[in-house]
Amino acid sequence: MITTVEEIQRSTTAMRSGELARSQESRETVGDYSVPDARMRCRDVEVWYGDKRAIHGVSLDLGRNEVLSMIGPSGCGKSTFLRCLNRMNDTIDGCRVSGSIQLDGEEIYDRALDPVPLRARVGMVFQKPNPFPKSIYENVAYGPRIHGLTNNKTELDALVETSLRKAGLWDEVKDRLDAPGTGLSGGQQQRLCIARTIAVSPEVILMDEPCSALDPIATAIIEELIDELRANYSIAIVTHSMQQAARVSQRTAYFHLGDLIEVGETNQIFTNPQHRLTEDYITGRFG
Amino acid sequence: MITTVEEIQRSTTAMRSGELARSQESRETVGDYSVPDARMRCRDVEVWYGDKRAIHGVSLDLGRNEVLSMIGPSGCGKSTFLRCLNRMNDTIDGCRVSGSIQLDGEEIYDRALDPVPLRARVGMVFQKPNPFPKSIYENVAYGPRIHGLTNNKTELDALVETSLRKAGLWDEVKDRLDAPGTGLSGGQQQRLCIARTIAVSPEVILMDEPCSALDPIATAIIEELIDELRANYSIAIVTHSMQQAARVSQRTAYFHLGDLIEVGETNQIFTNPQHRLTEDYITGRFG
Amino acid sequence: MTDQTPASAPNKRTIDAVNASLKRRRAKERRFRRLGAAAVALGLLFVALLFTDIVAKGHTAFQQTYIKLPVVLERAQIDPEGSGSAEVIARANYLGIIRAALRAHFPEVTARRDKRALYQMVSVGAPQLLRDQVLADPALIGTTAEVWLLADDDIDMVVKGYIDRDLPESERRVKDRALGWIERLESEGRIAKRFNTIFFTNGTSREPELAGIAGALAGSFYTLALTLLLSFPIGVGAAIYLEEFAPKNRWTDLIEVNINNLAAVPSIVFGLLGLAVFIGIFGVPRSTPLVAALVLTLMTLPTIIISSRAALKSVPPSIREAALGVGASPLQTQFHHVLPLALPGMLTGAIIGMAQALGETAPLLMIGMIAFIVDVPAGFTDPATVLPVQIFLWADSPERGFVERTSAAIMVLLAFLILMNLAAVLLRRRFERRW
Amino acid sequence: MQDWILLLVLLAVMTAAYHLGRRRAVTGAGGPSQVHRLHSLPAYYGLYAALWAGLPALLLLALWVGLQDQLVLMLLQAQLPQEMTAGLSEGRLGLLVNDIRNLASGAMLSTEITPELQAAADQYARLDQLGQWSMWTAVLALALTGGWVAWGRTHPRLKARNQVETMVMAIMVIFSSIAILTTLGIVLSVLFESLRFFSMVSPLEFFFGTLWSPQTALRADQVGASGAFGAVPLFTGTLMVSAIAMLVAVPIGLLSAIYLSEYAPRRLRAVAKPVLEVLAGIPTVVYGFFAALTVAPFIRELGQSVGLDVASESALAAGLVMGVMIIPFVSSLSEDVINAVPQSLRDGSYALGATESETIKRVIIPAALPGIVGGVLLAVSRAIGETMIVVMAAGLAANLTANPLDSVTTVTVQIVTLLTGDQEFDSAKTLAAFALGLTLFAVTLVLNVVALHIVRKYREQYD
Amino acid sequence: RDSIYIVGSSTVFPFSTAVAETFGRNTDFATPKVESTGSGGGLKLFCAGVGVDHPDITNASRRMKASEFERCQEAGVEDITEVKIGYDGIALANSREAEQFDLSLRDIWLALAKDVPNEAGELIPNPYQTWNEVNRDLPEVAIEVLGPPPTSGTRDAFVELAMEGGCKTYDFIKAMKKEDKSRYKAVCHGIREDGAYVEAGENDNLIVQKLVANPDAIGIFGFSFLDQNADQVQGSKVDGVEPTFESIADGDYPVSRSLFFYVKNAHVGTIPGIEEFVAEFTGEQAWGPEGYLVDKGLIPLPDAMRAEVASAAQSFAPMSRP
Ligand SMILES: Nc1ncnc2c1ncn2[C@@H]1O[C@H](COP(=O)(O)OP(=O)(O)OP(=O)(O)O)[C@@H](O)[C@H]1O
Ligand SMILES: Nc1ncnc2c1ncn2[C@@H]1O[C@H](COP(=O)(O)OP(=O)(O)OP(=O)(O)O)[C@@H](O)[C@H]1O
Ligand SMILES: [Mg+2]
Ligand SMILES: [Mg+2]
Ligand SMILES: O=P([O-])([O-])[O-]
Repeated sequence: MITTVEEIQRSTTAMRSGELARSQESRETVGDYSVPDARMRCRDVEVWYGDKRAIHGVSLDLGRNEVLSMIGPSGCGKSTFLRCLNRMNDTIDGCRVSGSIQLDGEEIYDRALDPVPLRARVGMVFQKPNPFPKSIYENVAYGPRIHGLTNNKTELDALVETSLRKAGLWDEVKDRLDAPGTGLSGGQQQRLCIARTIAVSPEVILMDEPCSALDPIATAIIEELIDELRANYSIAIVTHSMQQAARVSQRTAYFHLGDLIEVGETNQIFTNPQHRLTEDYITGRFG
Repeated sequence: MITTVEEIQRSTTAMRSGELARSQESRETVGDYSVPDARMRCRDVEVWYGDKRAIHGVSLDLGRNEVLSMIGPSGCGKSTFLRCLNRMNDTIDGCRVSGSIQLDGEEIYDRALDPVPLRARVGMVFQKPNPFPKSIYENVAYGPRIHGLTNNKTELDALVETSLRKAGLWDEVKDRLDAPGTGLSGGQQQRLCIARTIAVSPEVILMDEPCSALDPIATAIIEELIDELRANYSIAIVTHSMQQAARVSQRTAYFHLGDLIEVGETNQIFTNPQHRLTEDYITGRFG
Repeated sequence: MTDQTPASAPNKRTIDAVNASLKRRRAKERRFRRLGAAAVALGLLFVALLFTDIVAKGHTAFQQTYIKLPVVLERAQIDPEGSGSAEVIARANYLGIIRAALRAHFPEVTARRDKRALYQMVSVGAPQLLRDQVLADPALIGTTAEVWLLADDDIDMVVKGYIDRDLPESERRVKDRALGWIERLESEGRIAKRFNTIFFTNGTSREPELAGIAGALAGSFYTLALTLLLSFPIGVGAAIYLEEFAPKNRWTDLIEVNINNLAAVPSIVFGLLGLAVFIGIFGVPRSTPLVAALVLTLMTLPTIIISSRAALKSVPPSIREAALGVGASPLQTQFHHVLPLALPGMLTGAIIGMAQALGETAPLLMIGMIAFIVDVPAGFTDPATVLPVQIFLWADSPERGFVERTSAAIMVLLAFLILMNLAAVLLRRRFERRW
Repeated sequence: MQDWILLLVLLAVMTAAYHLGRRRAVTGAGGPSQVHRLHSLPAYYGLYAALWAGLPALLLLALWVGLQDQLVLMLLQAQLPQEMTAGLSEGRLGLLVNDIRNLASGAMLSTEITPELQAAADQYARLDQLGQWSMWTAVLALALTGGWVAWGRTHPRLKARNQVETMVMAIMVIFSSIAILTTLGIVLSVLFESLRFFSMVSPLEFFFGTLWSPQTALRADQVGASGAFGAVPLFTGTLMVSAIAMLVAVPIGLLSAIYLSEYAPRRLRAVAKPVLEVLAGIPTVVYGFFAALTVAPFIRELGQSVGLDVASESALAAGLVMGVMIIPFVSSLSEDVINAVPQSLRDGSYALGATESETIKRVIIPAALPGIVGGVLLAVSRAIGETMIVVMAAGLAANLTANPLDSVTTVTVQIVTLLTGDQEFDSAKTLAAFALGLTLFAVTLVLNVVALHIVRKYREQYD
Repeated sequence: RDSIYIVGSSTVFPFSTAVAETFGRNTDFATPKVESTGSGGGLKLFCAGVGVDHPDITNASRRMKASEFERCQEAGVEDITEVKIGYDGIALANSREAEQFDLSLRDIWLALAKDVPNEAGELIPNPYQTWNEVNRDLPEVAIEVLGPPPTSGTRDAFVELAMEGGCKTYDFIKAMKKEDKSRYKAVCHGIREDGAYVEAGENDNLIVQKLVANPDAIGIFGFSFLDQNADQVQGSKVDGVEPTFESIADGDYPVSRSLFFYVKNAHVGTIPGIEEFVAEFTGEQAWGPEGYLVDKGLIPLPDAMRAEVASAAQSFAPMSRP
């Protein structure tokens, strides 16, 4: 085993840093990044943190009723890219985004565009669970409340319950809905954040490693949820588990040091990657 | 697939809540929880959050030069138990711990015991990465500094570098050691926290899902690190990945709703679990 | 999954609900934002208003009227033996010399009453200033020098236009004959406004033209320096202990309530306390920066403690855990990690606490600071007043000349305040961060 | 002057102790490469020695400086020739000694210099000198002893960090207890006079009477009303003025805080915050003049133009201006805590499609609530304690009224006017100030208990 | 201590400080420290004892009370020199923009008293709202008087001199004095509380400013402020006499009170400069009709009295029990 790891370590070292110097220009993406009738359409997206470029001209589409998974080594820019899709990067000081990102044909970085309805349509589950310092109930009810999705308390109660149920958290918290969301365990917080997001039924859901703190059973529930949601919505999910990517997604995108290296049918990516980097990453699979 | 998930969901629902009512007494642990010449020895540990009991009389040993993995559904008390082992629960308002926990025969909850050297000996990687809002360098250098582990700047630099290298982060950050640790990606932060912990070379290392945000390659590096550390130290690791548990640990403990259900040789647990709950959990494996 | 819920019912789309209410919400948002901007603008407007008011009233005090007269400095009168010794020169009768100069310039004034009025054109402090001038330049002795003599405050007020020359004589403090003299001197170019150095170098005085801010400024400096030195470390130390280390129980609740309550104690009561304890029991001398600083320390402590505790509370617990996790002691955790993050809030507490201390008069009333002290204090135990007290006393003085000086003193106080805050504000900005 | 030099010398001794202690620890461990064998960081051994060298000596120095004068004078008095001191009371003896001191320091004298006086003055100078020298010796000796003891105890297994931290903790505990002692002092310094007051005026009248007119005869030959001491109008007046002030300060302050931390460009924030803080430092006399001469006439004219009868002194004018004064208490403190709310919470809310204002109102403010309440409480406290503005703009008439256009007075104002007016310490008039102080203390205490409970209830701990 | 320590009345403070300053300037003694504590507060400090920590001199805008004298005696402050320094006129003034008032003491009382007699000679709550209701010759202006609060010494003096003076002009009330003294006091000293009398603070400059802003109002304050602000406010005639130096000095102007300072004889000769200070204060160049204190607004004593007081003061003749 040690030799394998050492080899990998060497190769990642090369991947992670050695190529940094020459990767200052964006590379060609292997595979067809576009889909017909895309829900979201990104073209030549670049993201800068100060004067550090984190995403190098990525073009990628998210189709209707599809689950797109994004994989890639830690720090390659998956979260950064994901956060572009609902303009969450606006909140980071010194973060600039260029290129074109469209939702249903509408430019989301348009000055005239209001990010509020955009974010209501494009929901997000963050990598680090961030429950509000409120009760569990209030955490979930918050979104529906501000958007006025329910007409009365009963409906809201029902919505909170279904959301928590779908996230597989209901049974654990049903008798302490008034307890603070911050007093939950790591995995519980993660599921709470998922419940919070689906409670507003966004059309596109961005999930940044939604199952990272979950046990296999809870993971299964979330994956089941994703599968169910796909019927109506589009979902982009960042994951480090290639099995998970294989299980839930139709298309997979492989990121590397800020570049989108390859994108294609999930099956094809995992069985027959085209790019050497993709292959290296996939075959070094451990998870 | 759906049927499977539904079944599992039903069973977990039962597991997670239905049994809560009758599980008020601690159950017998299956398997031998003690090891000869244990590094840490826990007996009848109970943890309460306010009047909610999160750990029900758990007894468990952590041997020398062994890696013990703790598995169990989300919210079952793994983190809580782990945090007892270096008295991190002291910082939570309303959290009480009873029972006996010994490190090398010394009662760590003894009033006379100074938790500070204890925590230097028993290091911890938290579930949610929590880098200091300082530079990357300072994050790692902090521990060695306060413990006086190095004699001069050169040694400290070297220590920081080795720690970061061991955590597989060096190449990504070596030219921005002055950048704030909070500006790293999720996985980078996690590795930074690992580097920070190993920089003080604790004798026992507690890791709460150290690879949850890591890609397979980074995971491999950390697992390799764990393996390497085992030569001198004792390690307890919480993980949701049973493959990971199988790969890195010698013994595995299965927690369930605050009880330690079963503990034994990792091999044996994964191939031949004794308790029905353990078996349910293992066989429902998805990860 | 059989139950149909709003979350999975595609016919009731969220975006429709959002769009339906968006205009309203956006309008609310805009209103809120404008309200915020308006609040800031209003606050700034108040500052601007107060500043312009003060500056408009006070800027004239930085100028002072002087009268230029040929002064005969006969050797026989000043230094008859020609010894050149400063002691002898200092003892000469400069008042007589000045009066002679006035008489010489207005030979037509002969009546005793008129002469008295004439002499009152120059300040009672003028002889001393003349003496200093001669002492500084003994070569003047034996010559007739054109000397700028300090004018009396009434003359100053006329020249500055604060006394209306067109009013009937009975309604004016400066009578017609004095006005005539002034006009004559003005036409001869013998009256001028010059920069008022006296205001910055002198202690207080009952004569507006001789009154200066130096004493109060020094008093305020000593007092505030000591107050800061005592209250900031004590306040921060107490806050850290109470917030981070003290067991959480009824006792500490009581202490917390108690500290909040101390903030509501009228400041004069702190004066009573200071009088009883510091002066009565410990024998600290009255009217000194030392006792003032002790009282003001007690007064500002609650402000600093409360704001420091709020700042400590807002540091996320995960930072503490991280530090404790690598084996830092609780104190190291505080000093290395929590304190730097909480420092901005603590500094804010210090800034407003010290601002309050700088502007406070009521408690000083009880400890003898409302006093007439001419000498500029040189230490913590010299009798002194402070700026707000000086302002209070001048504002309460009948002489018209003190009106502008009051405003000028306020300007000095504000300058002091701004300088004092500047350091803290810069420091605060360095430590501010979001996470 | 001498004391300052001694202080500097002491600091130098502490520095030396630090280095020596540190060095000894390092050598004891076996050299710089072996410091890991030490229980604590070398610096802690240094601090340990420095604190031992410094703290007791500093304490002694403080005590000595406080007592030296008295000691020297006592010695001097004991040594004065009998004929000089015979039959002198303590006060007169003090005056005599004062003469001697003036002579010794070369100041002007009011009496002739007799030989005895001169001798005494010389003796005084000698004693003083002696005192100085013994102070130096004692303080330095103690410092060196302390340092030496600590140095002697230094060995690698000494828990230096724990020792130092215990000392620091002890210091912090002492600091915390200052607040308690202050309270104790305040209560004690008003309690006895209050009791005397209540023996003259029935508490019933004081707490429930609605007429306040503390006019009692000052001289025996002077005729005067017996005075009325019903404190109710004062409390309602306080309530009204503070309420008006809070109506100004809380919205403006809180909105400013929100705008500055959430919306404003950085530059504006960097400038506006300190500028607003200046409002807290403008002397209250200035506000008083502003309220009385600008705001009050304005309100009066405004009122008259709509046919309202407005007193030229009104609670409204005072309250408004006071509100302006306390804006920074709310704005700056709130701004700090709002700023400290982690960004991840904002992100969480934005990601659900909340607007900024919704995020602020529903997530940030609740999370920052304890700090905001702290700021508001401070502002209320300041409003309750303010006098000058009220005296100048609201008058001093104790009207029991709910009309903000009337003239009112507040508890604090009455305390101040009673204590600074022509006092007489055995009449109910002056004693009333103490009773008012005590009552106000009790009332605000109750209010604070309530506030604490409310904050506890709504506190939301993040992270 | 090498400087004189003076405490006491805020009314005497401007005069005392003027003397202190001149004394400091013209002699080699240190300038005295003068604290403004109010007459009562000053006497309390003064009577606390003999010794360096206690003040040497206290100023008062009224005579020392018997009880205060007792307190002094008890504390060993036995010999005290009383020095009457002059008078302080209490002016009733209004803005120059308005008409000058010509008031009688009775007008003042009727306008400001709590209860006033009606035609039947019964006391009723004060019904007067405008000045011409009080006296037909006065202008038809609402009664609004800015005056000192009950806590101040000026108020005491005003009530005693002006109010009681007006009150006494009713015989039936004067008769009351013998029968029911406390009722007499209540009637003569009670000031109305319905808003016509506005209790303003002790800052006389502020009152002047308020009068300028509000020409309908009358203010009550010390004569020196009237003197300094003659271009803005005018003093009302009282009983036909305008407040001027001369009228107050002659005693024609009815609302004026005496000012004092008290010297602790035990300190004379030990605290340097007390004799010289008292000499300065009681010298013609200071308190004489042409002295600098007059410029500061002090109303001098009559010539004969000045000479008498000065010689008594400079020989430190102890006062007797008041
Ligand atoms: N601070 C707290 N206050 C109250 N309850 C808590 C707190 N922290 C954890 N709990 C509860 O205690 C139980 C155990 O939590 P713990 O964090 O140990 O779970 P875990 O096994 O680590 O789960 P996960 O895998 O999701 O991290 C959970 O039910 C959780 O809700
Ligand atoms: N706020 C920030 N400021 C500066 N640099 C940042 C910031 N956030 C991320 N980066 C950098 O941008 C790069 C991409 O980060 P990103 O968070 O998108 O990675 P990721 O693919 O999500 O990684 P992970 O799997 O570890 O979460 C990393 O090199 C990271 O260090
Ligand atoms: Mg990420
Ligand atoms: Mg956990
Ligand atoms: O301060 P007074 O006693 O003169 O009012």
